[in-house]
Amino acid sequence: MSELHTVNKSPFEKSSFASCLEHVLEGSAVLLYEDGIYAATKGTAVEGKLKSAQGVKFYVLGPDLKARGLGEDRVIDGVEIVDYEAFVDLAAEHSKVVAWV
Amino acid sequence: MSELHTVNKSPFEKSSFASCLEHVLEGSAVLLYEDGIYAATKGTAVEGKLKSAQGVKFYVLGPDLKARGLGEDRVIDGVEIVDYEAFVDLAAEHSKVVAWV
Amino acid sequence: MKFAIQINEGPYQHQASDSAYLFTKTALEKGHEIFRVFFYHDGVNNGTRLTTPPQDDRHVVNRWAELGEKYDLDLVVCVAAAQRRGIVDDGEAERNGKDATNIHPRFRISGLGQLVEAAIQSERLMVFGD
Amino acid sequence: MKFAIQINEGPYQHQASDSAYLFTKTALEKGHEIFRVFFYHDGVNNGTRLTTPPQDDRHVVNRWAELGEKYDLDLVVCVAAAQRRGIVDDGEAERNGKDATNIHPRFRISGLGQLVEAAIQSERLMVFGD
Amino acid sequence: MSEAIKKFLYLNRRAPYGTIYAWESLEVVLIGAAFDQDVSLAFLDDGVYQIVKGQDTAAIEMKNFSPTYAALGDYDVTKLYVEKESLEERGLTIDDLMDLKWEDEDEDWAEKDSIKVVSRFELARIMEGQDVVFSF
Amino acid sequence: MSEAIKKFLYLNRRAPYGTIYAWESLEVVLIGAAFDQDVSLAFLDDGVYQIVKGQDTAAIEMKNFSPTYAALGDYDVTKLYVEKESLEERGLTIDDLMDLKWEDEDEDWAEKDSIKVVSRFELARIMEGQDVVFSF
Repeated sequence: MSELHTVNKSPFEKSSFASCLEHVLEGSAVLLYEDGIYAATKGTAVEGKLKSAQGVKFYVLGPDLKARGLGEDRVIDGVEIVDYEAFVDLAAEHSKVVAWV
Repeated sequence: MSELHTVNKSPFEKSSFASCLEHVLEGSAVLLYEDGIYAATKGTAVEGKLKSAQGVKFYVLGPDLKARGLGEDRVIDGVEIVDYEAFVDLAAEHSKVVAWV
Repeated sequence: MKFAIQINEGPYQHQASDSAYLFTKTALEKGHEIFRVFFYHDGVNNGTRLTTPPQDDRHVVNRWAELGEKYDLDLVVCVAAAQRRGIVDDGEAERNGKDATNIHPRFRISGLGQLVEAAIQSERLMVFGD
Repeated sequence: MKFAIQINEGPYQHQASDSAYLFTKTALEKGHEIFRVFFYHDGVNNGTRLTTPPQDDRHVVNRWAELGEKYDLDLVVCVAAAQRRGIVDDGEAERNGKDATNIHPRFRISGLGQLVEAAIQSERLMVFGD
Repeated sequence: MSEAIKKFLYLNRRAPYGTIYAWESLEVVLIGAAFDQDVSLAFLDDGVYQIVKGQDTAAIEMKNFSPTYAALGDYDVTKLYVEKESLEERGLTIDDLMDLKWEDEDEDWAEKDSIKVVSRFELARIMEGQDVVFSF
Repeated sequence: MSEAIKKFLYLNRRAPYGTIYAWESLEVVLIGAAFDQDVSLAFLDDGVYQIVKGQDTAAIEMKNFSPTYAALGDYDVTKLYVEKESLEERGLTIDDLMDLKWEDEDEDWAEKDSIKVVSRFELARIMEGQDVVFSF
């Protein structure tokens, strides 16, 4: 089973998203939540980072997206929007969770 | 009188140093302290940012540099190493202080 | 599945405790087990009974306590981190000569070994921080 | 010169309170005036009398209190931020039905207007945060 | 007090909800409005996310404080500077922001926009012109 | 307990002193050493600053906790992985770091280096091989 990485900070404010991507292996998953959701939105100056991560599956937490006024239409294609139930499932399904706090 | 800007976070961890430099006007001063001192050290991947700031005077807080094991010889040429007394003087001499927390 | 939860930040200032709460509540509702919730660093501030947030906002501390009551959760506040930050129970008050306590009765103060044990005994460690 | 000091973070977790303390102490020693030290956000946690840091470390709260005593400083903890985080004095305990207080006697709890007034009355506002 | 009026700038550089700074900063602005100073707000970096419209916090069980921005006009806080470059870097336009207005007493209560999009350089100049800058 | 030994990795990504995470993380490592797990520490991003030698905190009046790293070997914590790219980005080399050693009981107490500089990709592989990753 592959790993689940979590990122909860804005890619514009902190380097944790960039650092996570530099250490994620192919076949792993990344969940973006809290201010980390901004990394999953379209048309930003950092959009290319997520798009160029080869073989990595991205998830974004819908409740945090909605709180910040960003609709599902703003999420980069291929990123899956999930709720807390799916967050729990993802944590259970992957072999371990690495928090890039 | 010009402004004093303060930055207390690592330029590798947070974007506050970069944002500060984008808003500093010529003739202003920037004091680097706490983890902000790393922006004042030589040979780093972000060294160019400080060096290319035109007409801006940089200061770095010696006590924070020393705490982190970095000698004065590691500080970029032209950056002035100051103590808390000079920090207070700088705050008093400039027209106001802008904290990039 | 058996989860351990680690929370590194205090209530309100950061979303960490909120996210951890919603994760924990959802996991429990889905039938998973929470071996322990460990409050570390400023996370110890989630364990004070003295908070009074505005009435139209969530009560982070009471919410943890109520979830703890409902599911018999082990809510552990790290003693070393708590001493630095002023979270005190009867034992700590006596040992350190303090004239008051502020721990919420649904939380308990214990050592860092409880975090390590939680990581050993659980199948997944979830860390919520800044 | 007249300074106002604003502190946004609690003790130990961040260096903000340490830096603010050293700045304030140095300014006072140089003959400057500190109009007020205002503790906001998690900064309110600097005002608890219940901390017991390790003996070989600085005592952030007592150090502020001692500096306050020596120079008659106005150490103000924001009431709204304090309520969310569980920093309580006698008045707050009574108003919110709390069975204990934890404010250090050298600090006082007051409103946000005290920060605005400090910015108006002082010549420089110094902000220390995360 | 017979003090001269000071120019206050509130610097908003953080996203909402992930941390409380945005909200508690807004509380200072509301209290500060009673002091009759010359108040401006600057939204730059992730601070521009604070005034994105359509915020709905129900599913994260936090208080949605964004409606408070609409009340600023009633408190005579009418100068909200939003940095153009910060919007662009985040793929946002002015249409993504709340429509914040104030009524100009001197022009028969004409409704005016509170938000003014300015360039990074203009914002730097605005900051230069202040007496006090609040950071949170 | 008859549990299998788990592979624990402590992820150190923060500079010392600006925040307490580095220090309180080290406290977990020391306590955790008593539990007989297979422990590794990773220093990457600003975490590499934690083990820079010559730290002197007297002038900031904080406790210098850096000598504790030298004690890790006595606690059988002997695998300290330092990311090469993180060092390079910060203008640091291995010579800037503390000289951390441990004594190998199986080889007549021969002194060995605890620090091993690894590439970013190697570190990613090391992370992949763990059972539990602690973040602070």
